[in-house]
Amino acid sequence: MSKKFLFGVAVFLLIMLVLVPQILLATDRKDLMSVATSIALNSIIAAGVWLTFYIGRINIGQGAFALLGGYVSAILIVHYDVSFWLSLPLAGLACAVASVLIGLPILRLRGVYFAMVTLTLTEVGRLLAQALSLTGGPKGITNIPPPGALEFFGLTIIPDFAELENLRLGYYYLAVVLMIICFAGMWRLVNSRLGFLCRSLQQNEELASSIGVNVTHLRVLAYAISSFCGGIGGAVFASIVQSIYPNTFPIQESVNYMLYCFLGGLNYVFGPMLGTGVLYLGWDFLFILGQYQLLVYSTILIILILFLPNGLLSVRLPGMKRV
Amino acid sequence: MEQIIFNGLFLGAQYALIALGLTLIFALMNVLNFAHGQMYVLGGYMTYLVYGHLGLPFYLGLLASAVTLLIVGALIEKFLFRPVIRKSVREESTMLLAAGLAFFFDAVLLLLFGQKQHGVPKIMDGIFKIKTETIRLIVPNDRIAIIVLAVVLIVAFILFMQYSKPGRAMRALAQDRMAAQLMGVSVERYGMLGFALGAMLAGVVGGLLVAITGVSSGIGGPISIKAFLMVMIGGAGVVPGAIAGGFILGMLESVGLTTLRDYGDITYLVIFAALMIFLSIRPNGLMGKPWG
Amino acid sequence: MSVALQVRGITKRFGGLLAVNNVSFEVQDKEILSVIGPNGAGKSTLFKLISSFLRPTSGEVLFNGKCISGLSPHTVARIGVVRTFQETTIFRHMNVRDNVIIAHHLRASAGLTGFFLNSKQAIVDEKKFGESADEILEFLGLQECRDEIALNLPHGHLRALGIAIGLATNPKVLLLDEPFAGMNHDETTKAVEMVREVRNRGVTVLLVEHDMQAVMKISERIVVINFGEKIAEGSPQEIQENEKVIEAYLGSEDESIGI
Amino acid sequence: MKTKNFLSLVAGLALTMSPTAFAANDTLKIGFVGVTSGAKAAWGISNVRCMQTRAKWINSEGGVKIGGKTYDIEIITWDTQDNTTRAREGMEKMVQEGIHYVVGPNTDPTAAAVRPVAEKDGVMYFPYAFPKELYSQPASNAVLGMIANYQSGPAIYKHLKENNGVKSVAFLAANESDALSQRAGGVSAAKHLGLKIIAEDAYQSDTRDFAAVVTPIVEEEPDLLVLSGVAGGTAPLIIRAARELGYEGFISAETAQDAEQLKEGAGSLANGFISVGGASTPEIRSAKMEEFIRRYTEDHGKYDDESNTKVYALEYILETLKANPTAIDDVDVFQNAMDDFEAPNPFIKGDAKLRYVGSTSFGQKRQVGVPMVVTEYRDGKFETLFVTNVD
Repeated sequence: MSKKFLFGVAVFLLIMLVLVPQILLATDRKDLMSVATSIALNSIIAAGVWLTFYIGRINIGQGAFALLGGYVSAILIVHYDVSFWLSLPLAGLACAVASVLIGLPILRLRGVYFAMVTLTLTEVGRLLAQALSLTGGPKGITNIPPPGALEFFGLTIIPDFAELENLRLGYYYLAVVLMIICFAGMWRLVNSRLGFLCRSLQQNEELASSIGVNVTHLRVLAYAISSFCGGIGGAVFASIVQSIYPNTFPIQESVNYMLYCFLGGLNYVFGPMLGTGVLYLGWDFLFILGQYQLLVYSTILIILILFLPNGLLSVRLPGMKRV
Repeated sequence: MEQIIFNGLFLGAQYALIALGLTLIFALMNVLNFAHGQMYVLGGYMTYLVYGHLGLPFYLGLLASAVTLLIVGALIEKFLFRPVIRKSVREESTMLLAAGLAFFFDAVLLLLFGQKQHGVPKIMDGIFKIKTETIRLIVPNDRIAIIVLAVVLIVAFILFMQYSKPGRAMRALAQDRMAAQLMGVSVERYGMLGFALGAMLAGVVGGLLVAITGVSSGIGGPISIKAFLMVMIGGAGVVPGAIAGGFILGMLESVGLTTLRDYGDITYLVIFAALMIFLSIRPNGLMGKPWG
Repeated sequence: MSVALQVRGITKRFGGLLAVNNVSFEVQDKEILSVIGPNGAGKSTLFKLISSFLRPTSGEVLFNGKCISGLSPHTVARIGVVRTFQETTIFRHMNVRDNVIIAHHLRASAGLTGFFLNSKQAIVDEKKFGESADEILEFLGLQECRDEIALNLPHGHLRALGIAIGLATNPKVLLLDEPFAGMNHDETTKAVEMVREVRNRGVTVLLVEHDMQAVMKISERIVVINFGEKIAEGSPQEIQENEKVIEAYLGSEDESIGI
Repeated sequence: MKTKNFLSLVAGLALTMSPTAFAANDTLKIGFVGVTSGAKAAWGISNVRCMQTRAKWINSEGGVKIGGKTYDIEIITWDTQDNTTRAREGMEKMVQEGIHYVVGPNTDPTAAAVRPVAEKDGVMYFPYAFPKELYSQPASNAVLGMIANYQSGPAIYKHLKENNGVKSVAFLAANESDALSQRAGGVSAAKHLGLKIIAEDAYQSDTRDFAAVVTPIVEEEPDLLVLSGVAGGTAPLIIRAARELGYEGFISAETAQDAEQLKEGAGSLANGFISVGGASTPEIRSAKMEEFIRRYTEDHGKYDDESNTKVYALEYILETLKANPTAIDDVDVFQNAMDDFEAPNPFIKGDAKLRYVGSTSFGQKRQVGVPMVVTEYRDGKFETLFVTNVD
């Protein structure tokens, strides 16, 4: 790790953990605080999608896992009185387990076939949530209480969110810390031999298996990590809006996650973060255009793709070390 | 039962038509055109304008839809898809472009035509009825006219692809890009033609179906997704596959809606879950070529 | 000499088509054995059967006396039977050295978690792989283009890279898929040398090949198949004189026996 | 035909770029958080247009006088895209803009999603979503902007049962949260009335050809077919399919419909279709309502019945503020005033009143009181079947 990189990380952490919240607090921009929270959470979910891209699969099914994560957490909290802090990893795990079961058969598919099956998965998730009674059917689950206190041996590590003076700030930190952990993990993964192996899958699965890579194992693992991210993001989202419905994460959202990855750049581990930030904020800023918001947004999107088809981060391509 | 089978066939013919254009574009350029549904909607509006609004004959409406989409498709291919395909490292980047286009069309359609659903006068009055002890079938005449037109279109398209020079060139291109290029098929020209044709098909279908189901600016996205499903069932990039996929989905819906209704609202859950299982077993659909 | 690989009555049926029919032969340890046959004879199916990329309809392949048919390709590679591909199958967007480094996967002593956490073992592995990759590249004459993106390599180098990838897995048996296809005379001569060198490192080599000239030069023994069946087996000398073989090759127009 | 829209596109772009033209009055910002794009755009767009038309009208007459001060009204709009996260952010944006009164959202999930923000940061919002917990204690900031289907449904069924001998009902809804919830509400109301439930069916919301969907229902020949939570665009498609297949019973819906769309989509087949109108039919309309419709048509093209409902939320907000000027930035005052608030209803002839209702359904007055006008479609127009009230 070069000094420059460490410096970059330090600056990033400083910005995300101190600068942004302080500026937003000072200027009293509550709305941007929650936009920033959404961006952080969406980038976690998109990071999962990005990882499946990294093993060469177009994933339009992340909404299903965000939904599953949201429901698992909501059900545990509302029906079983489980603490949010425990429900969060459990939501992620539930998604990972589900993704293994689903992934084993469907990860054999490639290209558009995989893309379409995952797209269908989003819809299956929605319809399933609607049909089951555990999930509250079409009425969803509402009135999810905010996260309680997290204590270890009487020591309060995280205060009760309900008593927070600034709930938004609480969620902001929660989301950003999760995002930092997520991307640190992703970065480590991609720059370890594991990432190397994922890349080998992306480029040629047959060759990878001929050099002894357990392709099935690896892609299921990647998919499980991906879904874990989706579940975590979904669970926090559900907690923030205190409700979850079958169509909280519709197909449109699944497509969005994919777009975030594309726009940021599929070859760059921080691509999904940048892509999410740009697209999400972009939409937000175009809010002033009223009914022309979508028109201008999509036009800009098309122009961006036209000139940077390999993602925003590809701008730095020449001078940068490949991830 | 007869009614259910006819409904399934009718739905299937519509679906098959919608899927044709999508699969053509996919076969030629490996582009999953997310904006297909929006092109369908644009076609629907063109017919609505010419036939419903201006009161000109229906076939002129269809012609307007066809021409508009042909031009739009060609322009999109030349100025958007071609440069992106040339510059992108990973083929999937075109999906982003297609999705951006879908948003763009959605926005434009909404601004130009409003959020309201529009319909046109029936192209034909009267109802065809068979009612005996064993058979009970009621079909409005305009539906029959539409299904006949649909079948004619499908057949014409197949004949065109099979026997015309451009059709053969495009098939060669779809089968083996490299070999086709070596044989002197211009990828640029036929890629553009294929894209334009695919868009045109979407438009014509939109125009055709506006007579039955109307048109509304927000329906493009869902239609694209439905078309994807059919294409997957039959196998991506294969024309007979798309037709088969369309009919299968139509029949599944029609039969499922009748037989599964006693178990609650699970028809579509069952269909989608079955589709996932089917594709896991047959990763390339019924007759698709592997891709990826 | 002991037997490295035994192919026993292997058969593969695709629907109604019998692609490989009851083929048996043995590969001796550290031998160079070629499988030849006219176009469409079932060579590549046989090749895939041996490397376990296809599951035989009946029959089996034994490696050191143990059955490897039906195992997944990566397990077979782990056991020591590794295949190469024809030229386009490389990690296209990685540089040459990375291609070879990653192929050291099987030699890794650290587990996936170890890699993720960058454990001491993983670091040691990484260093070892780098050294070994450099050595292999040097050995195959690729050291000059080690930083090139694989996609941009010229023909001949791509073959070498394929073999380098195979070698990096530390195979006991290396299966080469048409290693000389599309090469000119000089390139072939060089490649033949290369394959010999590989064998001299103690690797058993089984190759499937079109180029008769090269095959005759390099092989110690040859197995000939036609229409999915083995029609001859023996030294290059014997094969050249075999009536059935000549007939098989004369029967197909576009092939010359090349003697 | 849509040159007008095209022009307004250009004009609109120009407008958004230029700074606000009026500076004389203070500005009172009212928010709109709802869906104006995608498949459900129709719900929100009619909403937002009503607000804009009314605001423009008020401003052109010199603004609205609240507590001695005159305000120009500015409508701040936010498209939720029917997405919960975006909806919540929209509400945050409203909070940021210092807005305390918001109209929308238009669907159950988005309404639930804005609730935490609205309740915490003191925003009164007027959703067009039916979940009762939004309006019942401990929730206090949501006001149902229309008549819920569990209120109008029973009235229609009862009417048909008593006057037309309807005995059996089939329910049909889109396969999604809002519509299914409304179907459940309708079913329980019908059961309560002793009607026989023949079918509870659902269709995928992207369905365009309804022949396959309605065939099994038509074969069971129910006396009444209820389209639960049906969108304005979908209703004509279903009606046409059912009628063409030979269905002869009644068809009704508990959402406001659009005569124009019914006419284009189903023609004379839609005759006799019963729906809960937008609280205003020609018979009961006041001159002011006629004027509103004229202005709406001038600005946005065709007027629809849906908008009859949506004209009310803004009026309620303004009237309540006029009566309680301090509520302008204190929603507690607003809430306290709701129980006794009363003002003349400008959109209806006679001495109709604006007052909050909903005690029966929610245990507190958290619903705008509009007349429940049940209409019947005939040849391109809605005719009043009967008029009644909630509570």
